[in-house]
Amino acid sequence: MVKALAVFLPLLGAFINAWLPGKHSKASRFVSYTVLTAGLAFVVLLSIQLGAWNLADLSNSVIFHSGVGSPPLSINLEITAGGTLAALAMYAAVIFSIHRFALHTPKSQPLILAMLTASLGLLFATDIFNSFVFLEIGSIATIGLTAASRCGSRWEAAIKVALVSGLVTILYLLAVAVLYRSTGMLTMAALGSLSGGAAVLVSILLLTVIVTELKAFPLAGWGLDFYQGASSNVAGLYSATWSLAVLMWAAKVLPLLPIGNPIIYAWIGAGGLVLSQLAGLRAGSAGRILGYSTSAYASLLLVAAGTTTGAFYTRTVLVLMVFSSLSKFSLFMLGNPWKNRGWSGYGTVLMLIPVLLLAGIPPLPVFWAKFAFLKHLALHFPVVFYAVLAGLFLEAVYLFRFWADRSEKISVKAFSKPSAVAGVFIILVAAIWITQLWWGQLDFSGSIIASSTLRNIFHALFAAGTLLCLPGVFKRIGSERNYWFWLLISGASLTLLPAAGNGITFYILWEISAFAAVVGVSKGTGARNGAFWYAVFASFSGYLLLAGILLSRGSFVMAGLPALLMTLAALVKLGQFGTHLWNVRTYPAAPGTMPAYLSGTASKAAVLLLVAVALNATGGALPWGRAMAWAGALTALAGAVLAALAPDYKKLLAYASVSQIGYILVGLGLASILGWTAALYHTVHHMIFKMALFLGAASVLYRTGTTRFNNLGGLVKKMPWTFAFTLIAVISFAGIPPLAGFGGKWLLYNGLVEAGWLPILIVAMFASVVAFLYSYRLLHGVFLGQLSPKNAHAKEAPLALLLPQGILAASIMVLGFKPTLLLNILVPALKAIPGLSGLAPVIQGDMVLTTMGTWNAWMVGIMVMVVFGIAFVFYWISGHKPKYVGQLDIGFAGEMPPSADEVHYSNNFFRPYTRALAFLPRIHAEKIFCGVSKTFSMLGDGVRMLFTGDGRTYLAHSLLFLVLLFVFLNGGM
Amino acid sequence: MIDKVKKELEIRFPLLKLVREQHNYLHVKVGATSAMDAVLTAKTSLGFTTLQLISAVDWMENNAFQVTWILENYSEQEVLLISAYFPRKNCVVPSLSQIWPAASAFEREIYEMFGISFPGNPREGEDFLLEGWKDIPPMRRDFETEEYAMRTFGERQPREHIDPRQYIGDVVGEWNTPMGRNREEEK
Amino acid sequence: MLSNIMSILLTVFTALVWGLLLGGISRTVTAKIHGRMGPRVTQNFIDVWKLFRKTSSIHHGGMFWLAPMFRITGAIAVLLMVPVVVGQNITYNMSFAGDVFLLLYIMFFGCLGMALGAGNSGHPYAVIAVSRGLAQMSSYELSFSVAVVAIAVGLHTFRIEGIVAAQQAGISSWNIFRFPFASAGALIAFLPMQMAYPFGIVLAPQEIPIGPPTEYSSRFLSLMFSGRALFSVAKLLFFVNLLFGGASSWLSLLLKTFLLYMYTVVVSSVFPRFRTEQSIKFLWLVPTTLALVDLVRVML
Amino acid sequence: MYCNHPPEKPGDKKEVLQKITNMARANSLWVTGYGTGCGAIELRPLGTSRFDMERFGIAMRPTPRQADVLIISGYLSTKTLKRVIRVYEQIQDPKYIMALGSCTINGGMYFDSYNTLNVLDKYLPVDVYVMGCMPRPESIIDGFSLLMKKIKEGRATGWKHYKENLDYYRENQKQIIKNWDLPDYNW
Repeated sequence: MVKALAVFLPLLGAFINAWLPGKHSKASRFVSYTVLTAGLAFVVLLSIQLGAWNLADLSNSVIFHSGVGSPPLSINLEITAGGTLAALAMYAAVIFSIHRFALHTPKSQPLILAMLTASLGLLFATDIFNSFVFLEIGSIATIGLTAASRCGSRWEAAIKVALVSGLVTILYLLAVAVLYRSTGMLTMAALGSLSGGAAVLVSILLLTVIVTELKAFPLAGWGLDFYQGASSNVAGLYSATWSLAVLMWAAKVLPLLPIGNPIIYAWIGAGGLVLSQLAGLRAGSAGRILGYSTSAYASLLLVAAGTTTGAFYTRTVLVLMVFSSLSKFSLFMLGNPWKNRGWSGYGTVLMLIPVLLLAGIPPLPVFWAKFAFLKHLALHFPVVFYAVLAGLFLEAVYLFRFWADRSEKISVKAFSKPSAVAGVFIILVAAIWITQLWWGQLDFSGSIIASSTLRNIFHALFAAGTLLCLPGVFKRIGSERNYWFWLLISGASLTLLPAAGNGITFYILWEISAFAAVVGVSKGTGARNGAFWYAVFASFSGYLLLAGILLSRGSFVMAGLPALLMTLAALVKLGQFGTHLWNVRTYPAAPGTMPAYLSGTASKAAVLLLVAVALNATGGALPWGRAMAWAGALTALAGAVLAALAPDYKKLLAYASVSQIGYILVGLGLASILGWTAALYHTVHHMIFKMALFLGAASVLYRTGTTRFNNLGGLVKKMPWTFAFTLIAVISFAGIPPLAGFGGKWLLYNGLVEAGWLPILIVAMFASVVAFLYSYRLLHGVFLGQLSPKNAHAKEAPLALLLPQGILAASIMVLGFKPTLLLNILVPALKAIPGLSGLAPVIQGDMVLTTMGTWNAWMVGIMVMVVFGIAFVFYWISGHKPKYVGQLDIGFAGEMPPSADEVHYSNNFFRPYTRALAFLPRIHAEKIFCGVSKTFSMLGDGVRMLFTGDGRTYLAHSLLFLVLLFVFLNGGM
Repeated sequence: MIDKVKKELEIRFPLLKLVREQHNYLHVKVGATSAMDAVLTAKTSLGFTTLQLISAVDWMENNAFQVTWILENYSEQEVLLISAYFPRKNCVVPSLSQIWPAASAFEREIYEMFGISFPGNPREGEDFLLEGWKDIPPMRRDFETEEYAMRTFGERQPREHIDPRQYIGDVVGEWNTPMGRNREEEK
Repeated sequence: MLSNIMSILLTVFTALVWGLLLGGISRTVTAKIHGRMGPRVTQNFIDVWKLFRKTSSIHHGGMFWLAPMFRITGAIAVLLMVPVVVGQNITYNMSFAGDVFLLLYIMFFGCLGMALGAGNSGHPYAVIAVSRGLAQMSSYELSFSVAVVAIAVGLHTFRIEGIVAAQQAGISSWNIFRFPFASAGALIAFLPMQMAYPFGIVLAPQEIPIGPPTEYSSRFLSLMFSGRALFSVAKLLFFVNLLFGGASSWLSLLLKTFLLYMYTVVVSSVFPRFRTEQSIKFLWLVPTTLALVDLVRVML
Repeated sequence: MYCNHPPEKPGDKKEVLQKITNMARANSLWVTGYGTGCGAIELRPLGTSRFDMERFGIAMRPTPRQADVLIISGYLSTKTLKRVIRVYEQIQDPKYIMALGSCTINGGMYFDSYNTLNVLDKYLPVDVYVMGCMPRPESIIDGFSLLMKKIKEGRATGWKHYKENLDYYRENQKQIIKNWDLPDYNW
């Protein structure tokens, strides 16, 4: 009896509140809070008693009867352990949000409490007819709450709810009548004893009711309109209480329906998921977007009900539903710009956590449920698996768009509200707690990359990359915010990445590093767009990787489709031409040293993945190696051309990054020892020079506040050291011999000739020549030429930025003169890999020999240095003392240049080149992507035509759904 | 064709005086106040869309500057000169630089050379040819050119009369340059 | 060791003298084609010495100062990478240290230094010239590298000694006869490499005063002239080794480089200049296609 | 922005290999391609096959940085003088000026003009005058021969004279260039 208080205390409060006089009555608030606190305490006690905190077993329950007589007249509740957790979430949500209603619509407090009671009742109901009562109460409370503020759209939303609940009532009562007539009972268990026509009829009726109430796809229209129309407070509360209750109730009822084969749920769910999420891409308002997300989770529930059973089902559904509801609650609360609109650095993060939760990004709890669930699907229901994966990716896309759109609108005050703080806190604590349960799966033995040498190289690469970015993190400008924390998290998980011993560990570290970096990027000035693109592509590659891991049945990767999926994941992450869009949007937008980290270090994770896939799937040679090499070569070329024409320093570097990564792909695609040596050598080298360049860009940005070439130039006088380090990096990546970059090219060309892939060789060589264009553009555009008066105040970069550059430049010199230092490590390790073909390069002292070529970097370096030294000394001692004159003192047809800006050639730098290329059709990857996005939008629009916004249509949908079910199920029988 | 132009102009500007007329050339003189009207009419109604030149003449005896706008109708190959007299003291002429941007340069030149002001020209007063000129404008007839040159550039060296043939001959003989050699061989 | 150093010094000295002399000869030959008397054959020596002895000089910054040294270092590096006289191992200098790929890339060392100096001079025309030059370079390097790869793959070696050694079986074994298309492509690419007309858009004195070295004067310019002479000899040497069977003696070396140089001079003095984009398109189309023919032949 | 240091006085110290250097300088005269007046048209034929100045090692350079000789080709207006001063000072030492035509000697037919200077020597150190109006290419080659002779004999020291008497030249220059805005010395 006492236990039922957890359910009925709010009802009591509602009654008392309803009778209390006055509008802003302190008494009513007091009553509400007292009642809610007491109820919460009861729920906590109950959950402890039932052992709900041990998630392994949620089957404990207590049964409670009350009222008059026996069922169906009495009220029958079964308080389960899982249910108490859901109840906890409901109570928490109400407690954290009720004060908002108290401010604006105090009269709604009884309604809120009534809704809570109805939700709790429905959560625990074991009786069909009891459920009906609670459903009615809930509907009425919803309608009342929604219509409480007298505003057109809210009235409309309320009326739609009323219409639908009317229909639901009719259908439900019909089902109850049939059930009672057939079995004489109204408990849920009685559903199982139905047979024949009655079973079909009841199943159809109840399924229609459930799908309608769940707002699952075909019948989701009213829900979307409701979420859009209702005030965000109401919608938030609704999703945390009533919506959650309906989900849990449906989860309880669905397996009991005598429908024959439950796979039909999965079909409805999976199809609905894909279609509704397509439509979701086109959603505009915040409420509607979250409505689509609700619909997605309802569909997931249907899929779960159709494909899983037992404790696994219960647990999965519980975690998915509770956390998604809570995240939606927080998003509604955060996304509500109800006071003091303003920008907060915390806002982005605050909002990202629920979004990541909804999108199922590790290590947040929804991920674990999704992971287990998807794994199950991948093993047993592959088609459903793909559909669900596609739907989830689409959901992630619009959620990230929502985040990018809304995060600037979060009020600063929201963060100081206890509701938001506590909500986030609870979510996080719960996340860690749930994760604990599954921790046993993580494996850091590093067995994915069998060769410890390669592993150590990557460890060192990631650690060094992260560390070198750290000194400069506080050198921020303007509105850039602190990002060092996220950089550190991302870097730390990357550093762990090579140690991953199984797929799940790899995936988790991969996603943590990616999304921590997303947060880091979002701290930049005007970086929302960049962060959005990064998030979308990161989650796309993440889903590809996840699919690959899940389809590999326990091992890290299997040859065939999983390996292909994971290769694609790596290519997306690398920014292979076509998916390079995120690179060129994200790098320029990222703050401070973040782009150096992203381009120099984080992109190497994809190289690691490619290596891991090749090693685990086939032992080295991927069957699509040649295609990959072609893709890499074309990427190198296209990236180089685009870099040469880029108008912005960071953008140029982003394109250059895309281009240089092409060489790595070519090398890995070769699947020979030479090719892999080249690829890994270039990986190390790319990390070094690209970080040096991006740190240089960060220095320039820090000192001048701009990276547009039009505003830069002539900085060599002001920032000589930055220039020197950039120069070394540039000479190196252009592949000019005494420095390190030549080695990678030489090895790669030798590998390509060895394999006989001459066309690729030509494309790669051409790309490397085009690299001269952008390397000079970079040096001239920023450091040489005339110093703009705007940058007259600029001075040498701070030591925190300069020192890492110096270290990197020094390592370029070392690697350039003694490449054997690295090759002596790489070559033996690669020789040990059985799957790689071809001969290994022979290293004799400083001499590197292949079957066709020779290379002695040390001698070349010494020669160049000696000749240079002799020329220098000769110059110096021959008494030649030229006089320094300023850059404006040039022979300019007898005139004095009017200003530096007018004699600095920077705009449209490679104009002849552009002209010569004019005959080529201008195919931009952007356009292709626009096409893709337009297609999806059109599909989405097509689906959206279902949801007309007219309540009567929704009724028609429900009836049509009923008829279709009837036809289908009868046909099936 | 030019007759038509003349008739048109005569109808619109009764005080117009004809200075000279050829088959595709017409020079007319109008009053100072109607000069702009005449030029604009020629441009808008008569098809003289090209401004070739603006020139000025100092008629010190009449105490007036004559300003002439030379317009061209390219499609008809006709030239129209419209002159007007403006009082010499503090001479002000409306600017055409808003209508023909090219007029700006002519007007700046006339401003420097004659001191005729063209209010409305955005670049009036900028250095054009005489950088930093401080004297009275040099094309005015009251400007004493020779006196100014003496004062500024110094006395001219007195002339010596040398017979060039003899002079060059001597020099060639003495220097014996390659060219000189050639010439001697020719002889 | 000592003899190696002697050989290197001798090579550099000979190349410098020969390069300057070739420059003078080319000026004379061009003048004769124009119907003029033309300067002395030694005019380039006089010019270099005069420039070297000009007294005052200016510089515009560190890279401006260093650029001539980059230039001359790049030239000497290329020179030393190529065997001089076939069979005399002592004159192979540093060619053991690298293969044709190294040579292809180390060629840019001097160009990049020059471009940096031009950039640092702050003269817009210098930079325009660099922009044109780089754009053109990226196009002729395409055909040139296709040709080199075709020859090297066809002979199964990237080592320059190897390439030379494969051509020692008489004139018919010269690569110009064994790989006629690739050779044609390479020889066309040789013209822009030497900045000869019709590809002389980099040093276009009529529109962008002399291009990259606009601001260079006196001793800088003198060094740059020497570097250019050295570099052109280095390139000639490379081409002789690549296509014309190397040189079996110093005399045949001088003869072959002279004839090859005269080819550029003659072509250069009768053609007008391409515009940049015309030049780029031509180089992408004609020599590349020619060289690709041999590459395909090699692949099959 | 501009280098404002006055030049060092060159003094009279002997250079190493003076004689050879002088020979080289005389035989490799590079001319700045800068036509100041009508005489520039007479310079062009020098490059053609009829006169062929390249046989003396004379070449045109498009930039003052690389040139040795500045040719003042005919009348010189005050506006051009300013540019000529800048070009001349940008030429690296040793440098020579050759003046063509009567105008540079005594003003010629423009002796009484308001903006053409009469005696070039007052403003820039002329090493060789070539007489004529205009001098024919033959005369110019004659002038070059004289210049070469002077250089070989070490007498073409106009540039030293200019640096040593910079104050005198500047005073004269500033007297006629009204808006003087050049640096102290144009390096």
